[in-house]
Amino acid sequence: MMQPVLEVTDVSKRFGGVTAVDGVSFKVYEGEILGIIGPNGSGKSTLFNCVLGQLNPTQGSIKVDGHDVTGARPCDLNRLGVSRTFQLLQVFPELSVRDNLILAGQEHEGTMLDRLLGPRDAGLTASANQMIEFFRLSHVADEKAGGLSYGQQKLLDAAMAFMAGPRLVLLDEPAGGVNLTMLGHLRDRLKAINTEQNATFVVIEHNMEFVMALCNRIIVLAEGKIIAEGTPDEIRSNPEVIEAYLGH
Amino acid sequence: MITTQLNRKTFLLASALLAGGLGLGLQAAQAADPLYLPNVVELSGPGAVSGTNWRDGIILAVEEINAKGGILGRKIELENLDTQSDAGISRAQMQKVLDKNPYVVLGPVFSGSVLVDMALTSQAEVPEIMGGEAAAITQKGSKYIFRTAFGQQSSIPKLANYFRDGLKAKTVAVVWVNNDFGKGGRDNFIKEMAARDIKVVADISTESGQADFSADVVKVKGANADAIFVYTNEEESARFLKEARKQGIKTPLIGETTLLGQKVIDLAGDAANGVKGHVGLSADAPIPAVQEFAKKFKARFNYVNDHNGIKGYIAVYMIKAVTEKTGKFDSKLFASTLHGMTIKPEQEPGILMEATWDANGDIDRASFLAEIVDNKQKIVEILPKLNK
Amino acid sequence: MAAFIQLFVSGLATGAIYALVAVGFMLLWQTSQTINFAQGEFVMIPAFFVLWAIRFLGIDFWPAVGIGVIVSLIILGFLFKRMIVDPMIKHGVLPMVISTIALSIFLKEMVKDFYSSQAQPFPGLIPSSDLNFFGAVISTQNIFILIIASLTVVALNFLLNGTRLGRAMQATAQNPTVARILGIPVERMILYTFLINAALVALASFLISPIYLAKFTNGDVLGLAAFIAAIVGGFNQVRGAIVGGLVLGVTENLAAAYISAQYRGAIPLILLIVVILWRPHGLMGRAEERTV
Amino acid sequence: MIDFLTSRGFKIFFALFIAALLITAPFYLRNFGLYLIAMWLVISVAALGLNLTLGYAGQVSMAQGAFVGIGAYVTGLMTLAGVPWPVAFLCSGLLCFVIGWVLGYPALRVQHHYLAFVTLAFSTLVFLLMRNEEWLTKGIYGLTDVPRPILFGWNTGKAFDFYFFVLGVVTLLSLGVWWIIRSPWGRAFVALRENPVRALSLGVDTRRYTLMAFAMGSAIGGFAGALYAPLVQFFEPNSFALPLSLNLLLMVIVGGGGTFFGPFIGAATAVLLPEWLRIAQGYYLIIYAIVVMVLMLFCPTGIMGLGDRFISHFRQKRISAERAEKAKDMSQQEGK
Repeated sequence: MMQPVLEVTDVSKRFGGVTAVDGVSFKVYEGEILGIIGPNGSGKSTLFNCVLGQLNPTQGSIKVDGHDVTGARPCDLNRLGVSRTFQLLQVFPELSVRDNLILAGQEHEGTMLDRLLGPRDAGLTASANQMIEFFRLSHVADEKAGGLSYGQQKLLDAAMAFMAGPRLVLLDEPAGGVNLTMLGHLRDRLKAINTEQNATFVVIEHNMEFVMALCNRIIVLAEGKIIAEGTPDEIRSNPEVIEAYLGH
Repeated sequence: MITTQLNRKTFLLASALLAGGLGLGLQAAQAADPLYLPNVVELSGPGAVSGTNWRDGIILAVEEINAKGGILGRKIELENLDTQSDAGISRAQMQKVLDKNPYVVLGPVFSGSVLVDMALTSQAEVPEIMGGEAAAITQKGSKYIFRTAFGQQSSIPKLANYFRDGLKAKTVAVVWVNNDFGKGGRDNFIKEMAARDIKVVADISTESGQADFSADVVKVKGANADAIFVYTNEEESARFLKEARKQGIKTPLIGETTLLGQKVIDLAGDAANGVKGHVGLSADAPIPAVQEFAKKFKARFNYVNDHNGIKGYIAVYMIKAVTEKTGKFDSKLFASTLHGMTIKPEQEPGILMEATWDANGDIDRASFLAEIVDNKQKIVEILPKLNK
Repeated sequence: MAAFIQLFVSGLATGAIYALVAVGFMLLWQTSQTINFAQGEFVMIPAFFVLWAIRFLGIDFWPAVGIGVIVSLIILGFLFKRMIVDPMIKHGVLPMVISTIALSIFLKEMVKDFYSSQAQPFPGLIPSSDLNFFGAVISTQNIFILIIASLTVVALNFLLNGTRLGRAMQATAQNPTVARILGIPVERMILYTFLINAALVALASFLISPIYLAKFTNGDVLGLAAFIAAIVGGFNQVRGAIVGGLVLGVTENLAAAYISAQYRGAIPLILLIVVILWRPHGLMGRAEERTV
Repeated sequence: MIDFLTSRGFKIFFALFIAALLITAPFYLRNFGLYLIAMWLVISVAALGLNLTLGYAGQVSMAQGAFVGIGAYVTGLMTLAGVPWPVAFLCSGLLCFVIGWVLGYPALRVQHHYLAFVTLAFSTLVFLLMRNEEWLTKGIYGLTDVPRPILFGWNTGKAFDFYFFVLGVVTLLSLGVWWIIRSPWGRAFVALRENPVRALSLGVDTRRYTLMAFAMGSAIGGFAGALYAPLVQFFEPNSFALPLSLNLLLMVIVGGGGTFFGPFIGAATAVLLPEWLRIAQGYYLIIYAIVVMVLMLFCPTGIMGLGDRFISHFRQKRISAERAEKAKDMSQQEGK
């Protein structure tokens, strides 16, 4: 059997007496777009943060391409090819769009000393420009990211996640707060990367339409546990899922 | 076209500002009539109290002299420059005034700053009359440095003798403030004690600006010395005395001007009674001229001067006396004349007390043993000039 | 033993002052994220308001104290909030730090240039006499300071935890957005904490100036001590600041007597560093869980 | 006009103008003026270092003055013992680098005001060590007669020579800092300041960059100290007590944190401006304090930020004027 890109085994996270994530296991294979949905407080974000090394899981293990990365720091994880976007806007407002992207790539090759003594753009201007082109940000490439519109920043945020050619991208509510036109645009871009580069995605999302249209497979979390797993169509007709959403 | 013109204008303006601001010093050369007298002293920072006294003493003297027509007919034009109690700034300010080729410079009071400046004044061959009391100042061989008060190397031995002969102390505790003034006094004192076979049983460093002295008094008490030497600045002295009285210390408390000054009495109140020590020059010296000065000072500035006020006042009259003797404004001649010169109040009343300067610039004059009785400094004994 | 008691009790008295100042400091941080680098000067200056009133208005000591309190409330409470904190709050912590550092310079220089650079005697609120206590001598002033400081803290604790107003203030401190939704007049609550801070520093000023003498540089030491007390005790608890203040006062005294007089200033700083690194939330504080 | 002011040509012109002023300074200034400008340059370097730590990487440090002190003492003691200045200079930087690195560790645990107080405490501890460890530092008396360097037979003892020596070294150091800021490190520092969590998720080892920001900034502070020692030739522990650290902090913020020229401007407000405002005498500090408060109120990004704002204000005005013009044209055309 093919080795999964991401393998989460029996991960739990407790805060004091509260169990936010409770024995979750799942696998993601190359080229897949996995959606994780669930009502508010179901533990999606905590799970995400555990996978990304922002939080240490209380128990369980996380493997990327077969390497155990449980408790690894986000920066090391990123260099292994795991990148992410954030629920709230997370760009560097004082850097230009291009510098945001160069930053997203510069730490992946060479040593600290190379970065100090080497070229200013770490040889990344070309690939940054490509990314700018791809996400249709050329007209604002030299502007400070802080001055961009919300949708543009969202695109930039996604672009940064793809800058270093990641194995796996975790998207935290990519559709949140984005208008319809931009949303379609974003979905197209993600699909395009998925098919062109065979990139693997895990998406947390509230917007059901978006998830259903984007993902091949969906996991539903409720109260820290997986209650359902399947294709978008299966999930749509699963009574437990409906129960979990309506029950809240 | 417009922009180039504008730029030329800005350029001229900027260079003018820069040049003017940095004291191009062109005007100094033509300062024909008034006598330029710079005073570089601590007007802010920890030394502000001493520095302000020094400055006000100088202002008083300058106003008096100018009212009577100046020195050899030239009115004094005083410039006060703040060192912010910082040696580096003091050096910069001294460099600045030296660029104007002054006749004599005054200040500063902090010994640390004097030690920095004096290299400049000796290089420029301009006499520097200052208020520092550290022993090291006059041991560096500068021909252009002059004291207005005893150096620690002259005042501390006088005190040490008193510990041996007056108090017959065998053991002594030292409380000192950890700045250049306190450390200098303490080092000299320890040396003099060793020379007189008196044992130092407690050696306590305190901070300048320290408010709570309970720990220090507890330690002094625990040391059970025959006498206690207190060498801190006035305010800290007052706080120490209050705490010492509170904890019931009966051992004699001995100090210098900074323990017996009027300021200490004002602040410490009854707690200051019974304190004894050596004072070089104090507002309470039983000399009419000094008391007259204190009155004038109070009337002019609305506060009671300390010894730094007297030092500043004398400094200006030193210039007057020497210049009237030489008859001209020659810096080198000034320095060589003042070495070995004695100025008597009969010739120059502003000098307040007869004083002599030796070849190093050290001052010699009578001093006093005093005691505080009923919230007043009482002179117990007059100690004559060392070389009479 | 007598020596130890002596050190301990006078340490407590000094510590009580630190605690008062630290509580105010902490309240400001809690309600408005204001790190007040001028807090020490805030303690220095009310004594000068009083001295100024005595000297220039020619009134007696007690009415002057009244004026001192009112002026403190207006300048150090109301105007400080309106003119410095309110417009700055949106710029974040650092500009506020810079601004309060500038304010501390300003207050110091104003007193120095327009009142006096010299230490001033300040009348005691109560007549001073000394009591013997197991061989240690304690002045009534020290005891008075301890009592007043304790009463103040108890009253403050009651205000914050036992009254509607206090709970509203706490809600404001914990989450202004929610507090606003709950209908709490958040702005007014923040103003109250500034007024309380002004009252606390004025009280500390009147308690400490008779012993330490009023001087423009007094704030240097007090401000730092208040920071240390607040951090050592725990930044989010009134009782933390009290414990921090008392621990600091006693530690300073014991360190000066038993460890090193030359390094007396170092011990509280080392204590501070150790506490920050070992328990950043302070000895009494609660840990705040931080999530992404 | 505004276009011209922001154009590359003007920037180069302005830089050349300043360079020309600095190079020709000894020909129209006396000793004091030279001393003052040299002091400004040296303090600027210290502020440049702090700007790296604080302005770029966003790590609050109230200990920069202590590093200047450590640098000055290392250089002072070594050159007094006969070690050539360049060696002492490198040692100053190296020692400060190591100590700065260690001081960075608390920054990994705590931020903002906690970090401010840890560094503040550190700075006071360094002062106490300098004052109390007399065997090493000569204690409160300080170091006197620190020699000025002789480089390849060039004796920099005179004010004229020493000024050029300082100008040369400061230029090299500034270029070094310029390089760091423009390198990927500079970008990583800004990322660390603006959003450490996001930076971490992009592979930026925030831990190492935080430590580096402290170490680099401190080392530059040490270099400034190595210049300070032969400049003033005398110093004592008080020169490097807390007020210097606070002043450097003020300079960086007032000049404009996170901009290359900010520290130079900030240092000018603290070193040169008081000289120009001597008329204000004792009130200088009061005025300075008020100016700082007002500046923070209206422009927390400092004087550089004020300049930016001024320029963009005019640009905006012109753009809207052009728009209005266009609109007018269009309506006129429509009217025809």
